[in-house]
Amino acid sequence: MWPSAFEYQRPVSLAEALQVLSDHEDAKVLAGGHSLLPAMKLRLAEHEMLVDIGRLSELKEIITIRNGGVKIGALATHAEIAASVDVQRACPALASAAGMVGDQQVRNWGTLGGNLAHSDPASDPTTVVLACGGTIQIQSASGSRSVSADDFFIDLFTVDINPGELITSVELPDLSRHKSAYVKMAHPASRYAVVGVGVVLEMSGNTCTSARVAVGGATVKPTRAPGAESALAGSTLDEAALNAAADAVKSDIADMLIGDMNYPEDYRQEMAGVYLKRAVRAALS
Amino acid sequence: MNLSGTYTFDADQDIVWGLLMDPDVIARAMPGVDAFVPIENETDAWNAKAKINVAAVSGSYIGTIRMSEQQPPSQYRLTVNGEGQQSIIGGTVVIQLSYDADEGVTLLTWDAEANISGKLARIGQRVIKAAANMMSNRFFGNVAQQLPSSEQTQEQS
Amino acid sequence: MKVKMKVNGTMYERDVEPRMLLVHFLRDELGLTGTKIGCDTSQCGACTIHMNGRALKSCTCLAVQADGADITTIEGMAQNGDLHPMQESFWENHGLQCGYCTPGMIMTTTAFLKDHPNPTEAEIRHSLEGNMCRCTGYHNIVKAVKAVAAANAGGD
Amino acid sequence: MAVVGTPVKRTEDPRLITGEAKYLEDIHLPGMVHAAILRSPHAHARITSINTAKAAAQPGVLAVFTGQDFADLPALPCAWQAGGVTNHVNTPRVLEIDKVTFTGAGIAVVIAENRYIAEDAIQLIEVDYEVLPAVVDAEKATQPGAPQLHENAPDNIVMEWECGSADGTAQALQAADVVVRQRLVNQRLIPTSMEPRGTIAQFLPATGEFTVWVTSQAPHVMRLLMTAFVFGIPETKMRVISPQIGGGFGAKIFLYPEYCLIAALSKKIGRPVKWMESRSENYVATTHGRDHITEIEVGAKQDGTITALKVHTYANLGGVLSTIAPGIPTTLYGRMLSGAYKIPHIYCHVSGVYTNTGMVDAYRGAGRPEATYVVERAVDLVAHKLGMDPVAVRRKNFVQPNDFPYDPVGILNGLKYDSGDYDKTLDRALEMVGYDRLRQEQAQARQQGRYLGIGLSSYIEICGVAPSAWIGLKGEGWGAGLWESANVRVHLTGKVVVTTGSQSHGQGHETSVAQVVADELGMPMSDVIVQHSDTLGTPFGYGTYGSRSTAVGTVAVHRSLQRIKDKAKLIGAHMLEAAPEDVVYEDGKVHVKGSPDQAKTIQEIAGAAALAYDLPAGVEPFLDDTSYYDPPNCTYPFGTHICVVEIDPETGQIDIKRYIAVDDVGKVINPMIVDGQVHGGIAQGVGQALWESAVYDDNGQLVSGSLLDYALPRADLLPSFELDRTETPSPVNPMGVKGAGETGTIAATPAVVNAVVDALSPLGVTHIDMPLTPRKIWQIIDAHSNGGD
Repeated sequence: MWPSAFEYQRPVSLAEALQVLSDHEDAKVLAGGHSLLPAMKLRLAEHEMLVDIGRLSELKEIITIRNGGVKIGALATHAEIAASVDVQRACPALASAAGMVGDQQVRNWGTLGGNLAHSDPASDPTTVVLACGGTIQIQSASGSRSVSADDFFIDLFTVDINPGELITSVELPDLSRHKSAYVKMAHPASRYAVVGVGVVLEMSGNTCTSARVAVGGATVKPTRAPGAESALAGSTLDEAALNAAADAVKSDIADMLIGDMNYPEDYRQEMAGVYLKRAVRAALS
Repeated sequence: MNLSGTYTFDADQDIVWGLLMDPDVIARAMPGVDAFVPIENETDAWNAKAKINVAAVSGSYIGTIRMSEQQPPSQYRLTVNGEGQQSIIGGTVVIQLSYDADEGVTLLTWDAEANISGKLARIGQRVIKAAANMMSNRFFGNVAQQLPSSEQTQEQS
Repeated sequence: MKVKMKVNGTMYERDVEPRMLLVHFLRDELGLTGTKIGCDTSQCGACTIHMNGRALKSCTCLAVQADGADITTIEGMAQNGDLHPMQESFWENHGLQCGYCTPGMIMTTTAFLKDHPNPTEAEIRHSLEGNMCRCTGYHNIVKAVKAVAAANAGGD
Repeated sequence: MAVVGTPVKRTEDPRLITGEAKYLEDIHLPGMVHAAILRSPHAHARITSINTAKAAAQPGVLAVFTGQDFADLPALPCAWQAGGVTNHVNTPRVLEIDKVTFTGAGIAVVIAENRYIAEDAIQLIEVDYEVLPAVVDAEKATQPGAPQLHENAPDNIVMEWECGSADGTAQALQAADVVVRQRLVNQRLIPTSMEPRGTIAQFLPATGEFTVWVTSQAPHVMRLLMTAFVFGIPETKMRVISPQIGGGFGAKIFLYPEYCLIAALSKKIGRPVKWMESRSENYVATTHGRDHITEIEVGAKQDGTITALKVHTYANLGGVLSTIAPGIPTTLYGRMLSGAYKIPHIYCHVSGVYTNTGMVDAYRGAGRPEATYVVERAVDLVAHKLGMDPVAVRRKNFVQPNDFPYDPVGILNGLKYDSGDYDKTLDRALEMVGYDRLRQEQAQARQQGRYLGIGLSSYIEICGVAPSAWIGLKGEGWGAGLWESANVRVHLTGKVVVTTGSQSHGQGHETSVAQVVADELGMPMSDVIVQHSDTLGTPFGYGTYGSRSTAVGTVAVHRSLQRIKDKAKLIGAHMLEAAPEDVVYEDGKVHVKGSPDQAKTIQEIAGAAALAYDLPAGVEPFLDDTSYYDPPNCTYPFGTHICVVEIDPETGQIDIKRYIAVDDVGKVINPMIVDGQVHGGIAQGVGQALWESAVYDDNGQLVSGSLLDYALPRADLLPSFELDRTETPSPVNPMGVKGAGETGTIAATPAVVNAVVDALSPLGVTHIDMPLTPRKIWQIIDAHSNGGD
């Protein structure tokens, strides 16, 4: 409840922020603070410098971009994303996942960028950004790059961001003609996902022509489920296809399971199958 | 807490064994280690200081690493004790090597009994096992990177 | 480091360490001890306040982050000696026992009703997911929120 | 107009809903410094060295102390040693010196200008430990070869306690038509009052007096234990104040090391010292509840008559004993194992055990929830075994209204159930839930492959724990009395101040006591103030726990009120120039029988009594009375709760569809407050059944050490509850009250478990241990669908 001391910087522009980060390799970025501060209060995270980017208004915008997709500033809060008509149109599954993060207080101040950078394995938006095929825009003093969500999540709490770099925005494709959904089983204590499944389905009539499936909560990082995707693609998403996909997702994630005392690995693995079916049904409804 | 895993090195068993016995290699392979000094009057024992940075945890730990029960070139034991943030991380890992002549690779299996005490144990149980696994794999990965030829593959537990 | 913020309508300026949590700033620097601390993992919601009109767990925010903000705490809810309708309703419906979670509950539910003027019971219960109460079983808290929503809707 | 029995809004609420109330953490004294405590990360270890130099050298740090600095203070007292047996007592020290027996035990303290600095400094204290093997399971701790915690407690046994007849019960089990055996684990819980614990102490050298603010349910007991048993100073040298308290649930009854430590430090440092527990500290350093491993054998006849109950329980009491730890699994558990039923043969054996875990003591219900869980599960097991409706088995065995006072075959050590009508609450609950229709629905649901379950719990409990002679002399082992006291003072203007030794921490005493005063004296509640929680100015009291503040404390107030009225009648008669035997006290006035027009109001009489110009001969001035009430018996609330659940077969998640509670807590003073107590109690009972569990790993680390893992009930996990009441007055006290603080917790846990077991009974399930996590349920369903049909 009493963080250890640190130096605090609050740059007023993105350029300044990037310069500070470039000058201080060990500096930790503070966005909404809703992942970082809880660990600092417990003194399980001690940092020498925090760079508060919370005032950088250029990172707060949510806009529809040329291809009909949506670009979400890193500092957009979960509540803003959940309420955004642009996100609801282009990527309804993300709007819905943002509405499931933590609680209303956390959603009011926690940011998508912070969520992605921290990449808790049980976070909701990360799983959906992966399911939706998002692209993470990253800048540093020396330039910018974009990383596809498929490559962004490396391991437990480990993502493709280097010292000096900052997530500036996330771009999501226009999925308004797709069927998509995110469903989760919430842990009764932490509200984190015991398992969360995001699906994006491309439909032609009653047939699913392609599918993207991502699983979180049950796995050390948000994870694509290629087996489940092929089981769904080409099917009419009937019961047999759903069952096949549910079986497939269990093997897709078999070697990266995570668990805790009441929700161990085996249960989460099974529930990934159950929630995959629920996600598909939710997407179709 | 029992943890185990395997790691495949694209190298001969003797080379891998040599790397694993080399204090400099160990020091470089341990994630975040910034001091690694032999303990006086002991062999194969070091005092270490590390900046741990995994999951939400970030902070300085001090501790000791002891190597024992070496059976070259196939088996040894590492005993690690670290302390910081009102937490204690302790573990003993038995590491076994075998050579797969068909594939031309050295197979490493590790089997650890890890104990986490204090604040980390109380608050981190949700991710502790996964984090310990990741750290172990990172260690062997870092060892592998110090192979003369830098190609290696990884398998996680 | 200097911070300046408006709390319950009054501007305050203080020099604080960057590590000071907003909840400590409000309680220890400004003496506004109505805001409570019930956990250290940002779970319990006892420290909920309004920052720039939105509910915030003040234990999960640094005072320096709140520099320039407009903050309302439980002490700022009653106006000119009149209790806020939510305070009245908690009283009327026995929505509190030990009272420790109550300031946070009132701050959370008032913020919630602003955006959801006509909630179902399920929505009210969902809105309380970030606030813990160990005394009431939530039964009368839910009742209190319903009563305020009904009064707002029907004027009765 | 009577206010007793009506839902009067609470008078304490305005300060609570506005943030004005001052809880411990809100108190700031000039010159106050702050303490942070270094706690052992190990569960079982010897402390070989502590180096505090670096910490002490930090700017802003005033001092650092270790256990050695308090070696002159004795270990804390254990005030309730289970009766009739040897208790191998080991209690915490202010700071542990050589050895720790649980993770979280305090070993050093830093005093600093603020808590941030204090927390910086404790990280700099260097401690060397010799780590010892740990044991956390009470049954395993008694096995040969288990790590030994204390030299004076071989096999880690605190005590071996028994009640009832071993031989009679064994014979009855042998003769029974059916015998059901079951192992029941009543898991460890963490009380989690929303306000953690804390204390502030100030020592004044000039007078040698301590003022101690402490988050306590029993300030008078704190003072007694600290002065007489720890510091060895007169009670008069310490004032203890419980400020506004943010819930207790039992865990704030006890004397904790930190309270003595901070008081001692205030003297050493010469400045007021504050310590406030963080939630993480609270989870390891504050007492836990329950933690029983129990084997039961229950015998019955074919017609459902229960003939015998044999119980053996391992009660985990932690690494050291908290203040009343041994009393909970004995007097308050073993003696309640007859439940609401006439069971002719009962035998209970409790092994109290040390393990390398946090202290275990009273948690809401304290012993009775564990007993009720055993009994109500046993009844359902019998019903299942005999293929009977659980309602029928309950009815078959209920103690009947004409059986009272009922002696449960001697296991209450001489006490008897006071009054009850158990069928009545059962009938009402069945009516509310629509039992017959619901069973039909259940049958249909089963055909559709749905898992719908109905669970009953017809509990009784024991409240108003007192008879001092019983709890003390008759061998229960309690080291004090258990009466309560009150002072009623009608001031000169007719305003009343009641002071009580009870302590309210959410129960609304200020309102309910004022209701009693208002009715008895015939005055508006606004003329009554109830003061408590400060040893200065209140008469002695044993504290608020065990649902005893109404059944004992308020009865003391009631007694004083009668005597105040008697005195008012004497003075009023004198003022009316009537004979005392000719006047009555009615509606706040004294008048001659039959002549209500000529009356003296209580205000006039109070004024006359205070001015004392003209009092009857031999009557002392002022309307003031202090009473000490020691009841002849405890009280025995009862009721029936019914829980309806549906299980999601794919995930094993349990949805509580309905929860019905029909309680009988005797006469009700404020139905709104009683309902509130029941609501909160149910939530805690449901919490135990479904989510809550304190888990230690094999090394004694508390892995459920924060609210991220310990699942407290939340609003969206619970339904609204459906409540009703019957009212059977208690003959024990003149008010007819029983007690309402714990019924919900006691009843709810087995109601939920019985419902879930009922839902899964088509799969052959007869018992599942708590918490009923989705995974456990899913595994059962999954195993059945893979292999069963």
